[in-house]
Amino acid sequence: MFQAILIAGFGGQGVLSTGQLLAYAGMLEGRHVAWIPSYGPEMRGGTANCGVTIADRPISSPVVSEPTTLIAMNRPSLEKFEPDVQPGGLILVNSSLIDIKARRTDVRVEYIKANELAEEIGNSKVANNIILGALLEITGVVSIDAVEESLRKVLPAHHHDLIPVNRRALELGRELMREKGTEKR
Amino acid sequence: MFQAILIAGFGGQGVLSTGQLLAYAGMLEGRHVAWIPSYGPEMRGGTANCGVTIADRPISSPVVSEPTTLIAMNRPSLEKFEPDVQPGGLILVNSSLIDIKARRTDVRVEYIKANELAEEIGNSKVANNIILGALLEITGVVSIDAVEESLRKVLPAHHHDLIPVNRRALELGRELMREKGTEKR
Amino acid sequence: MMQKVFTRPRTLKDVPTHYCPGCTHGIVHRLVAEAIDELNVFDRTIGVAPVGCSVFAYNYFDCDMYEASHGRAPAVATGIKRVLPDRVVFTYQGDGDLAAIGTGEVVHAAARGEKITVIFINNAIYAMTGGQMAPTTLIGQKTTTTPYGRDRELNGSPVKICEMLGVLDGAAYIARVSVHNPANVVKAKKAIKRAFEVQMAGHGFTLVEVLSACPTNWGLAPDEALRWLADNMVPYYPLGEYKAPEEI
Amino acid sequence: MMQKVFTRPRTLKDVPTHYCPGCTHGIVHRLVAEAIDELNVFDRTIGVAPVGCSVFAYNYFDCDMYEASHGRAPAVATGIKRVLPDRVVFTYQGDGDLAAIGTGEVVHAAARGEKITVIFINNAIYAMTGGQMAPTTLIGQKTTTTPYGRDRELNGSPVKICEMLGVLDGAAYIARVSVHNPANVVKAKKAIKRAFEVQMAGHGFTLVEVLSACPTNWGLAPDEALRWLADNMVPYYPLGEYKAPEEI
Amino acid sequence: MAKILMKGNEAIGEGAVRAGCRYFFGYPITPQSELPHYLAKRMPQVGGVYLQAESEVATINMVYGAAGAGARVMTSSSGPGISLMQEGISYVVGAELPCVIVNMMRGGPGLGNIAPAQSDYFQATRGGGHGDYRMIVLAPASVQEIIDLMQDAFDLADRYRNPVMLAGDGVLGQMMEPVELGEEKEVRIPPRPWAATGRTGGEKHLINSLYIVPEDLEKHNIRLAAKFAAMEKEEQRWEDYLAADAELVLVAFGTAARVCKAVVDRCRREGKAVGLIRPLTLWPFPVKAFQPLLATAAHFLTVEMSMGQMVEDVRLATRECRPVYFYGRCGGMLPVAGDVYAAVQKILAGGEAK
Amino acid sequence: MAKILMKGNEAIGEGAVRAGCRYFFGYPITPQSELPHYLAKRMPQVGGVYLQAESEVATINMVYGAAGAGARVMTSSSGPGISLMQEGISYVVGAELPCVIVNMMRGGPGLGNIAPAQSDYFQATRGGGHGDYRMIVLAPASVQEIIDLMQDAFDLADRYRNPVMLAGDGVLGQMMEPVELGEEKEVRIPPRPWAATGRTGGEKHLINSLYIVPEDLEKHNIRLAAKFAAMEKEEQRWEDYLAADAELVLVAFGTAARVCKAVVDRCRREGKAVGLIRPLTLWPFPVKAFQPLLATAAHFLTVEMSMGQMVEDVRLATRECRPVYFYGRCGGMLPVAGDVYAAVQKILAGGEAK
Amino acid sequence: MAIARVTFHEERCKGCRLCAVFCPKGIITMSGHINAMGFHPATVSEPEKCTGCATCARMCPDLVIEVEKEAKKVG
Amino acid sequence: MAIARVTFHEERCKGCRLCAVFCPKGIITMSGHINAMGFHPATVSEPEKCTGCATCARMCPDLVIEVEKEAKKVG
Ligand SMILES: Cc1ncc(C[n+]2csc(CCOP(=O)(O)OP(=O)(O)O)c2C)c(N)n1
Ligand SMILES: Cc1ncc(C[n+]2csc(CCOP(=O)(O)OP(=O)(O)O)c2C)c(N)n1
Ligand code: SF4
Ligand code: SF4
Ligand code: SF4
Ligand code: SF4
Ligand code: SF4
Ligand code: SF4
Ligand SMILES: [Mg+2]
Ligand SMILES: [Mg+2]
Repeated sequence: MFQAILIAGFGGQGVLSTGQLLAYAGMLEGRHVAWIPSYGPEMRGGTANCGVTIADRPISSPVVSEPTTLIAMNRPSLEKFEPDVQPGGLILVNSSLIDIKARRTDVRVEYIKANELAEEIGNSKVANNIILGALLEITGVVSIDAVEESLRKVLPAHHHDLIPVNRRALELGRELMREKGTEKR
Repeated sequence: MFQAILIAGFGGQGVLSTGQLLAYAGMLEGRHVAWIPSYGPEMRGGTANCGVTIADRPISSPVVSEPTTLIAMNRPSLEKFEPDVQPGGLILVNSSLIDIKARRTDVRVEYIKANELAEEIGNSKVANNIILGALLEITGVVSIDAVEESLRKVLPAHHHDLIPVNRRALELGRELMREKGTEKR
Repeated sequence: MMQKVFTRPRTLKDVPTHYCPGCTHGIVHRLVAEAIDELNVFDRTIGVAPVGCSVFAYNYFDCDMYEASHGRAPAVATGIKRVLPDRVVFTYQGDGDLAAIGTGEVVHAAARGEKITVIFINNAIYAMTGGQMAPTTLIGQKTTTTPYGRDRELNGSPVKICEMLGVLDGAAYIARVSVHNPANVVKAKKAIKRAFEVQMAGHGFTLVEVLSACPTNWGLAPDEALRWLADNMVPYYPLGEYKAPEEI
Repeated sequence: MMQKVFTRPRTLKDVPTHYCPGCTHGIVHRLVAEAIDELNVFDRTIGVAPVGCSVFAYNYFDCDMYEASHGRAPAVATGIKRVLPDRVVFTYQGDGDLAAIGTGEVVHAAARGEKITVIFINNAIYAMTGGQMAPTTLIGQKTTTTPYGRDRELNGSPVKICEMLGVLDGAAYIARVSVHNPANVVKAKKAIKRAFEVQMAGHGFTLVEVLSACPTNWGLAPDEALRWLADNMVPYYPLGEYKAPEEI
Repeated sequence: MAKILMKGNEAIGEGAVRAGCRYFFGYPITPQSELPHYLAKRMPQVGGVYLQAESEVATINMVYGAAGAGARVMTSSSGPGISLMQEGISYVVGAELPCVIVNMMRGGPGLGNIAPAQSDYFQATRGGGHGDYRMIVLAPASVQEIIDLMQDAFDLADRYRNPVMLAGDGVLGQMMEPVELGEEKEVRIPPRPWAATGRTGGEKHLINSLYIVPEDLEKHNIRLAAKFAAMEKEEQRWEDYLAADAELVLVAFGTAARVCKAVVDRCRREGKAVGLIRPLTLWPFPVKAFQPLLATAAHFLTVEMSMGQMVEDVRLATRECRPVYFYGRCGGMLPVAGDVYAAVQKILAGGEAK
Repeated sequence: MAKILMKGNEAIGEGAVRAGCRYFFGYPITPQSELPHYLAKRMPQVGGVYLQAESEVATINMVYGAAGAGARVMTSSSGPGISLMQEGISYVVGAELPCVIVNMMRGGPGLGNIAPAQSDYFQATRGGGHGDYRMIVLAPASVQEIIDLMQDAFDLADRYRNPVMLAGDGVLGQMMEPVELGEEKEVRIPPRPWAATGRTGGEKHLINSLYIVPEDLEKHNIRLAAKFAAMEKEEQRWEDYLAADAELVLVAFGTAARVCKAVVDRCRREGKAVGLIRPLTLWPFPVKAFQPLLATAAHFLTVEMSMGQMVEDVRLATRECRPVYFYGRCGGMLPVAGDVYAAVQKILAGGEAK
Repeated sequence: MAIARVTFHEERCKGCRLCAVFCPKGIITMSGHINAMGFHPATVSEPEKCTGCATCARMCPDLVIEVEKEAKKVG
Repeated sequence: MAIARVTFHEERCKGCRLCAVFCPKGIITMSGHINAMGFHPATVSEPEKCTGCATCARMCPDLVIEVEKEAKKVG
């Protein structure tokens, strides 16, 4: 197994911590993992993104230059990184904030209105986890349980009350993809 | 011809400028010359000395580590540099300020009461030139005329009235050595 | 007929900045540019950008610009001004840049009476590098390197640059202003313009310290940040002119 | 019976110094040593020598010593004091060392309230390197790098260190003294001792600036040099305590 | 013990604390800031001191003072800040004080940028400061290795009374990887009879690098040179990854070496005899690693995140017996496995790398 | 024109003035102080500016500003001060500004002493600062040569928009020798269309070394590397003193080379085939000088006033085809002709130099 | 009739709200939509109330706002 | 009888004359001879006039001078 996931969005969208969560889960499942942030040239108020690699063998470069999956949380991220995705790869688009479509035809693209869905389940901050749930369902890179376990380790104790809603978000993302089946592949 | 002359004394005794005078004269006579100061470890209120090399061929190192002639203007200088003089070389001792004798037997040693003599001819500041005169007489490294010419170039115009007394000092040094002949050699 | 009463100054390029929302670096840029416009010296003004959040100032000011190494803008400005004494030279520096690593350079530019204008952005933090303590960080203020709050015993007290430079004979104009509300923005503009005037009159070194907000690293919304500035920084860093030549 | 009323302090080694005849570095060394003796802290005192004529101070003070790089003695002292907070730490620095290259270090040691004592020898010259202009060289003073006399337009004005550091909150004791005559030597001694006391009481940063003579580079006889000091330096650099804690 | 996920910069901090380091003097700079952030929190917990200095110049001189006072002490920076420390580093060597200096390299020259690079290799290995000196330079390639090497760094500094540099790059500092911290061991810091801590009844101590008499300084230089020679003899470290029988040997350290490993794997899968020497000490350069290879290897290819600096050392280590090619990316760009593979292909096919 | 007697340090000053340099920013340090003293007097006479800065860090940044403003500008220092300039030098290179930097080398590391040395060779030739950069390093061996090289130094700096270093040692700075200054020529300073002097109606100019996008910085690095390659190709300079047929070739620069010349003379008088290569550029190292010698020379002996630094370059230049021996003195000690001769003897007799 | 007009260069707005906070007339609000940079840009809700005091422009760090005023009213 | 005694460690004297200049009794003069460092050392010409005020010692940069005083007279 070798998954190189690029998560990209605005600063403040929780992009970096979502990546860490994923890496942590990979580690818990005994994989080799690496996480690396990358600051765009526009350091301030600009884009934030991180690469997460989860693999069966030692990871050479932690830098994700050709992602197997791109999670695009805003429009500039989609525009910038879409061309880099490996053929046959996956692009998850947060269509709450992105009003354009991906142009690639050699990859699977899924649009998820993550912000709206998050507000529907009562917490606008779990948008990322809805998309993460979709990722898990499609790639099987780690289990939802491992992510929940990671949350337990990563979140400070006084935020553990947030774990159920996060779990719900993950599951919601999974459901969405399940409903779709694997039609496009 | 190759003369490596070390002139050593206290700071303030005019040791450095005497060396420059000599080097200048050598240059005027068409020799290769080099002058170099050396500061002792005790930078302040300590010894000052300089090396002057005058030669027929290009000068390799300007540093005078084994002088053909040592001019010792004070006791510590004599004690420190006496051992370095080349066998067959020359040591000129300012016996006005040095109350000991040199120990070397393989070099020529001359004692000159330069300060007293300088005061006798009316200017205590020309002690160095008396010794310089002695050097010229013994080694013939440069002519008195060249030294006088150098004085003319080196001294600012308003000090040119000092040239005669300096000339007298040089000649006095020469006389002293002439009187002695070359007895010791 | 409508007439423009407020528009972009000529000295600022018409490009978006990289600053965070509500960052007052943007306001101060505009004030400097307005002063240059009003003094009509755009063509002979040379600016020196620092290392800090305002590092890209060289992309925003439309005059000739230099990017200096961290803290050394006053030395760079000195080099420029000595070669081109008839130009108007300014530096734009943060509190890490000027009050920490660049202390020697700013003190001696002031002591020499170097005829330059220093715009000193005091936002009580190293913003660009991720919110570390600056020499001007307030006691008790939490930063990424004072996670338990700045402690006087460990880190000493915030440095007051205007007060310190004010004692130097070479300093001709020294003022501290703030941009936390419209009235103070107006005052800040006046001080900046005055500093340029004093430079051009050849009186010596000029510096305007601007108390400035860093919503991002302070962890506050922009308006909250301005309130925090007014409530906490202004009392510790009294506003006003610390030194000014009488003739102007 | 005869009793010694004046003899070499224990903290000074019984060796000749390399200083020129009449150099007041020697007097100040003795005053520092006497203060250490009287406070009975010889055994737990650590000194930091600078780069300058007093570079060999490490050979004269008989306590543990460090030789710092040029200007950085306050940083070195900070490192020492943070590791050994119960020791008495002092630096001994010239005006080139402290007021030029070491400006940043001394300002920030003061700002941090570093509990050290700085003995600052202001002799208005870079002595060791051959008499170049120092930041404290007076206007009109000829040096090897101001052959036409220090010119305010070119070189700015002499820097007043006590006045400048006095504004910093971390500075607990700041005084300027002189050693140009016996009465002032006595006062200088008192100030130095007081600085050590304030350090030991944990109040913060302490500094004593000593106006000092460099007969060699001033080109004056020792007694003339002291007169020149009294006539020219004292008026520009007013003597007195610039800051002192009230309790002591 | 369970693994945890840690940033390289934080691992440096934790590794230092576990190695008994209790004093950190620093000044912020990207891409190493997480290290001061970590230690600003952590040092007070273990009774240590984190102090932010006014500049890197002050930092290294505080380290000088603290090391002279007998502390295990460190500092950290990146390119521009390390350049500012050069005078101080030279003093630390001259006064024979142990300390650890971290350089998380970024793109240069000048302000350059904050992206990862390895272009301070010359500065680290040749001494960017004045005078005859050397220091051991350790180059980890993973977060776990950072933890392990920090202990070594402090021990080596003590053994030789010399600064030790840990040279990473932005990638290593910023990345998170799982690490096993292991049990916290009790640290034994060797006694420091030379430290100047106040006489307290004993002999006077002096921390100094001034030897005004040339004869004395020459003796000091010769004594230092003997230490450096001992380091060269004793402390060469490297990882040999399938190099023994390789026709082409890649030479790379840090992040570049990770990429090269992937290339070696791919080549080996394809039956190509390619291996890797990964220097763990950039100085002393692991010359010993190369001697046996001269019998088997036909080509060497250094892969660097610079315009080519280590390549000189490889030429010297191979005594110019074999061609040494160079492939590099710089300015914050990283070598990509595919490109390195292409360079390898070209050499094996008889062409040259760029 | 008549010869005059001049100190090396003063010759630098006069050479600079004659090369059109009108701005000097400096900070006192032995053994180069006569240079600032000279220029403090001389600059005002020619309408130039001598400014004493508060530190070497400030100095090099003033140079940066003045160079950016289009001036011919220089600074000068010795070991410790040059170390403090490393960040600034890296910026000057990054922003592609021409200037001249003098290093009158003294004993190190640390405070060391004020006696002559050549131990900053690595720092000068490998770049003591961060990032990928190089600069031309000129090494005169006499006062006359200083005068001649100063003009070249400024011209080369302009040609490549890069700093040029003049590397001397205390001996060269302090000694007086006769020099012929020649006629004062009118200086033509090449136009500086890139200088940032205020727009005065023209385009905006920027003096900068920041390239935040790695792709851009890499491009910049590659462009700089092309300049450095051009320097390596075009600017190698050396003196060949009876090396063509020599069995043993001495390699030395500056003061050490003067001593070696005397040794060559003595050897030649005795019928021994000994010669000297004296690099005039320490970087680019005169590799070209060595290529023809590989046919004739059996041994090389570098003689340095350091613990051995140039020896690496000679090993590289000779491609390790011949043994390269080293003889050095350091800490302010000078090689003495007799000792070098003995080392030569030993090699010729089949033994080794120390 | 309006004596003043404020124009927002919406694409430059970072939604910091400083203009809104300081407008003495309280007529600046944030739009519901997001601009290309991802911010809710500021806008004037009741333009007719605008006095052209330029307080908003003076507090805007991003030069989003231009202010025009009836000529005769200007100094 | 002298109530005080000053002792000059002559070999340390650099002949700077500061002691002589500041002695309130004017009793310090410079010797005709030269010491090992090459200086004319200071000496007391009329020791009986010495009050033991130690002014000389206080101004001596080289710790050449020790001062003793009749015990009862001391504070
Ligand atoms: C020599 C050096 N040290 C450290 C840095 C890293 N650095 C970049 S910006 C900065 C400080 C910025 O703080 P400030 O000057 O207050 O500006 P702000 O970002 O707050 O506007 C630092 C330390 C550097 N670039 N160079
Ligand atoms: C980095 C560095 N720059 C310059 C020098 C040269 N230097 C030695 S002493 C000195 C200044 C001495 O002046 P000051 O501090 O006033 O002491 P003084 O000799 O007057 O007592 C200088 C510039 C140095 N050693 N290191
Ligand atoms: S980090 Fe702070 S100072 Fe920097 S741009 Fe953002 S708000 Fe402004
Ligand atoms: S040069 Fe001046 S400061 Fe230095 S020892 Fe001599 S008199 Fe004292
Ligand atoms: S010009 Fe004045 S009234 Fe009009 S919107 Fe702006 S702040 Fe409000
Ligand atoms: S102040 Fe400017 S950037 Fe901020 S919300 Fe208003 S218009 Fe937008
Ligand atoms: S003790 Fe007083 S009276 Fe006696 S010699 Fe000294 S200064 Fe003169
Ligand atoms: S003051 Fe001291 S050194 Fe000077 S003359 Fe008197 S005894 Fe001698
Ligand atoms: Mg700031
Ligand atoms: Mg001084």
